[in-house]
Amino acid sequence: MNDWGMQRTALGERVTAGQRYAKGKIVPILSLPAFMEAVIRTGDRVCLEGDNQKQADILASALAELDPREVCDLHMVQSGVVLPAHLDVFEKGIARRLDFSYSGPQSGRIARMLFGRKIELGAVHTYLELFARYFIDLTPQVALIAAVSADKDGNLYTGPNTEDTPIVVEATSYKNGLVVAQVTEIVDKVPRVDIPGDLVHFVVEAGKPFYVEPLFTRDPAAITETQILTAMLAIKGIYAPYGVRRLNHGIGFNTAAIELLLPTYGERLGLKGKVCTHFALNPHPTLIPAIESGWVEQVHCFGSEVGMEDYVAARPDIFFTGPDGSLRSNRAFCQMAGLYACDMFIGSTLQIDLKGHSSTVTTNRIAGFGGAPNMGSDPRGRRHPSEPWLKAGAEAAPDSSPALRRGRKLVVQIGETFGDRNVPLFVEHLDALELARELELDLAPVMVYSDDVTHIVTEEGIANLLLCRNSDEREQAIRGVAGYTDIGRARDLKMVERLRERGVVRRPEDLGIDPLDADRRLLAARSIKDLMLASGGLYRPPGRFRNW
Amino acid sequence: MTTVRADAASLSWYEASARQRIDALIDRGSFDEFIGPEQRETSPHLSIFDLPEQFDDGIVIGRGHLDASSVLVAAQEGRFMGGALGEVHGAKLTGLLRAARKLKEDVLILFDTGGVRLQEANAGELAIAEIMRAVIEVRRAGIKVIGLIGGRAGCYGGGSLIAGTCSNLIISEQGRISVSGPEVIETNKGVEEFDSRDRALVWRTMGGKHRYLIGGADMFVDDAALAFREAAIAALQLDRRCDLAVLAAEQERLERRLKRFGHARDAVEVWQSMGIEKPAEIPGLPAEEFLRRAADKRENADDAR
Amino acid sequence: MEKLSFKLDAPIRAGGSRKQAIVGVVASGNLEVLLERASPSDVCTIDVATAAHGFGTVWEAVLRDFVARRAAGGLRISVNDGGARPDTVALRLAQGVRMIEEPEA
Amino acid sequence: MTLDDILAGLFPSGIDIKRAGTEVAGRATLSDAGPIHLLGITQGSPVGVDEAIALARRVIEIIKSGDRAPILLLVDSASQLMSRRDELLGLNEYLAHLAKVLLLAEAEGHRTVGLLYGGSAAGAFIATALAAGTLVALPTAHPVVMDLPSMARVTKLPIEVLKAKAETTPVFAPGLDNMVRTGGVHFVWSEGEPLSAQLAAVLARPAGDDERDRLGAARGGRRKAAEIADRVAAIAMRSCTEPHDD
Repeated sequence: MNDWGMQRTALGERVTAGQRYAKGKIVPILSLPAFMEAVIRTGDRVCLEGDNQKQADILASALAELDPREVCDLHMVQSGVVLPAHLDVFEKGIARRLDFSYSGPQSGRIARMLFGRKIELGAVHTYLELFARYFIDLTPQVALIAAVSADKDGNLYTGPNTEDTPIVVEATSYKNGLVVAQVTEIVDKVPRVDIPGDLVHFVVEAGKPFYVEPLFTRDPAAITETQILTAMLAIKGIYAPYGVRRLNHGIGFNTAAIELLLPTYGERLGLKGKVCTHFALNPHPTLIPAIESGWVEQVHCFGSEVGMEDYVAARPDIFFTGPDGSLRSNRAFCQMAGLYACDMFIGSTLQIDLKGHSSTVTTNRIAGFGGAPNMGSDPRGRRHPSEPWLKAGAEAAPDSSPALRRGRKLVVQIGETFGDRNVPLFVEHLDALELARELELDLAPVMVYSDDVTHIVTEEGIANLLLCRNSDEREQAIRGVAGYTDIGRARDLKMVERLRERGVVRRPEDLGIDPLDADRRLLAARSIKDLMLASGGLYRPPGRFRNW
Repeated sequence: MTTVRADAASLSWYEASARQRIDALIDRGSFDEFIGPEQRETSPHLSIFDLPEQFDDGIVIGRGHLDASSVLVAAQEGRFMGGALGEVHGAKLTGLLRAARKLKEDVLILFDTGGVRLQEANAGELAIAEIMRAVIEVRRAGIKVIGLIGGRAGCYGGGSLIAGTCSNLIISEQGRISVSGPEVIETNKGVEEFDSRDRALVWRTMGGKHRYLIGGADMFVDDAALAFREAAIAALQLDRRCDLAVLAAEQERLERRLKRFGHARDAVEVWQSMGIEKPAEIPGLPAEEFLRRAADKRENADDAR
Repeated sequence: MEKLSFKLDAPIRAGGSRKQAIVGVVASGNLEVLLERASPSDVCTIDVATAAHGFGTVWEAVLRDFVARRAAGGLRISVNDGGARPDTVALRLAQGVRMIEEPEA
Repeated sequence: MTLDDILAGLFPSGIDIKRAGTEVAGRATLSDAGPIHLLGITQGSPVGVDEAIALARRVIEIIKSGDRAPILLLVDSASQLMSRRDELLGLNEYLAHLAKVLLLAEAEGHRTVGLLYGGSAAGAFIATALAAGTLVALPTAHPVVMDLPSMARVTKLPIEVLKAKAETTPVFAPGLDNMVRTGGVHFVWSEGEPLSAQLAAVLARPAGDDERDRLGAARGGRRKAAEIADRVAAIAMRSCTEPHDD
């Protein structure tokens, strides 16, 4: 007779083991080390919550303090490898295998450890892929998550930074996995139930908030004239003609410039209500002026942003908020929205090759993907039409039958031809290829594939790759906006001029834009202080961004 | 008399270059530069360090009209070597002040400086001493020396001492006045003494609002060139001396400050003991509301500077 | 510092009557450009002092495009560069030409 | 030389001096004529708001006395006190105030002579020694505007490289010789000669305009400052079409 409840039995054993250190569901912080050793078993698949924003930092440290003689060979399945403790568990031999999505600040160390074979890599995923695999073949046996508060029954309030928590809990708890939450405090009644207590086995009162990185704050003071020029080109050359209303922005300064130009330059072009009305976007502080001047109708968020909590709570017509009034973010749903409900993704990158592949990998760094490849890709399963989607599809295949023609999502790469320290944006070969060779990866870590990208915007102009009919045209269109980089200077001048006549390459003057008009005075806010004032004092930026 | 308005609408003082500030401050088209960039009077010392030079060595000096009165103007460029004073930079200002004394023309100094330029530290230090002496000599001749502070580099080091000799100081929230910079204090005394990355701390300790409240500056303006211009016009109307009575009054003023606030650990405590309502809100307030709360509570340095 | 000098044919003569113009500041990633009148009117001379070594060919490409596109004939241009990127260089040069063409006050 | 040795050498007929912490203040009689006021900051101590205001108070009292007697300012200090409290309270005003009252004293007829016998640095140096009408130094003095380790940190150059550069120019490196060559110190006294006579010689010189930039030019340590300042003044005078009568 088969035992169909072995997982449930195993969960029961873990819960019993954990209860020795708990009072009901509450684990005192002083008992955390012993508790962790009791509930985590050698070989477990563990999801440690943490992405590019929030971190279950107390539980991460506790995990890294386990004795590898007692617990080892863990398989970590987690969105972000961000905190030093995330890699300490491998350094100390507690964990062995890793499947992840984003590494950010640990990108250098993770590369060194991969080279040193300290980590057995499953794969680098996008967020959405990793979430998907939680339900298929990477289901966690233990999830270590973070919330703002809990009641004694384990009901959790995750607050504005809900982010990954619901999907992690869903995948773990309903499949006989153990869910342990760190919370700032235990309360009698949580402000709203984000995670039902039935799904949560234990709660640790950390006594301090979980760590959140203000990743999406861009100081308008640092936006350059060249970035403003690229923003003007994007607005006038792409947003306007395609009528892009539903979109996602990356986190770079170019897109921050776009957000800040909407109420000024965009207004002057008469685009209000015609573009940028619906976003899948974190609450970017630089979006405040556009929201305040009535450009934006709705924003759904992957996560929150430090300091934006009160502002978001005061704008429930724009943001998704709970009955307690604060933001409800959800990374999985927002990724889905970005993939299927947006007509455009626009973001910056570090390298673009002659085919149009782009990557944020530089030698010796593995930053992971996060969500950008999902945002920056054409969803082949999309079936609903929209004006920009149809127009892009028509440009790509003008001769095909309209009723059978797929539309295209606009995937726009925007940047200056030279980045920090004069490093060129355009390269012959992506560093990602070299990295893949050295690490013996099957795939080079490409952020946006050539066949997904539709436009490249630099201060030199816009290359519309939808209009290119062969690989030569594509290469020359890219060279045509590559400026004074080696790639740009090697362009075929005549061919680029022909492409320009066809509108494949459009220079600022072709769009009626004088580069000399790219002035910081066009920005609706020129400092973090301006953003704070524009929010009516509701935006409370972290200390490091203040100059008052 | 009709006011000649400068073309200054919406120009941020903090962001503007030295030349843009002068253009916005002075009556349109009235500026006459002395030893302009075409003279190429660059620092003779930067090449020792293989560092780039600037044709005006980071300071623009000359004469212009402010609301139709002739004034001598000096503007430091805070982005070139942090606006730091070197030999040529300093001597241009010294010469301007010496001329002011002879010509009896008021002087505006648009500060934007980290202090002494370390690649020519001795020359810079002496320039500061010479400038301070020249300021006092100018003031004793009945001429006003007005400092305007609101640039990126702030007004640090020796620059802050020069500011301390001026007859009148106009400051914006962005302006900072301090002898030792945040990084210098942190490097020498540790992060416990001063966390230079805590920018809110930097501003509340050294920034324009605090300086205005304790009497370290006389006029508080928005970060807009036009606001600086209007304040400068107003400051030119004031009568300011530099004699025993004034400095004895300053002695009293500074002694009183030590008695009142000498035990405070933080600016908010200082503001609290001044009787400012809701002192913790001060950094976030727009200028108008700040001025309302500061009125009658702030320490006044008129006739005691 | 690296010093570069160029004497380029400049088909479009600089307009306006100002004797000189200056834009930009010398800072990291930035530059100052001083423009003065000089003869002959179909030539532009450009002297560059740059903190970034080894970018001579990029400078030449930027400057050639500049004299071809903008009214730079009859100008003597002097540049102090703090390691600016080509886009910033091109922008400052264009701003300089615009400024020297502005009507005198 | 210790401070006591220096005072004994300066005033063989004795002095009346009070010491409070690192500050000294008092009076003495010059060998050939009248009284002289003494004050100073000693023991290489930093100058903060408390030190500056105490020294300034003493200077104001002297000016108020109306005796027009010379003031000898003895300086052996560190830099300004680097502290959050002092900056919170507006250290720049206190240091500038000290410099101002010293300059006022000179203008009101008191000769002010700074005697740098130890260290001094940065803002403290400007507010004390460099605010005197005449600055003299003993050979043991060691003024520092910017110390080489700090310079090395900021310029990212090794100290050895900085030392080599310092051989070629007096313009940046610390030390008395460099301060003399750039014109900051008028005279370096000889320890072998009677200090009283050397002081008498300084006091015998008439008070005059700031001549430090000229000294720097003459000594080859600061070649441009005086010329530039003169040129600016000349241009300003020449271009002044409508000088104010005031």
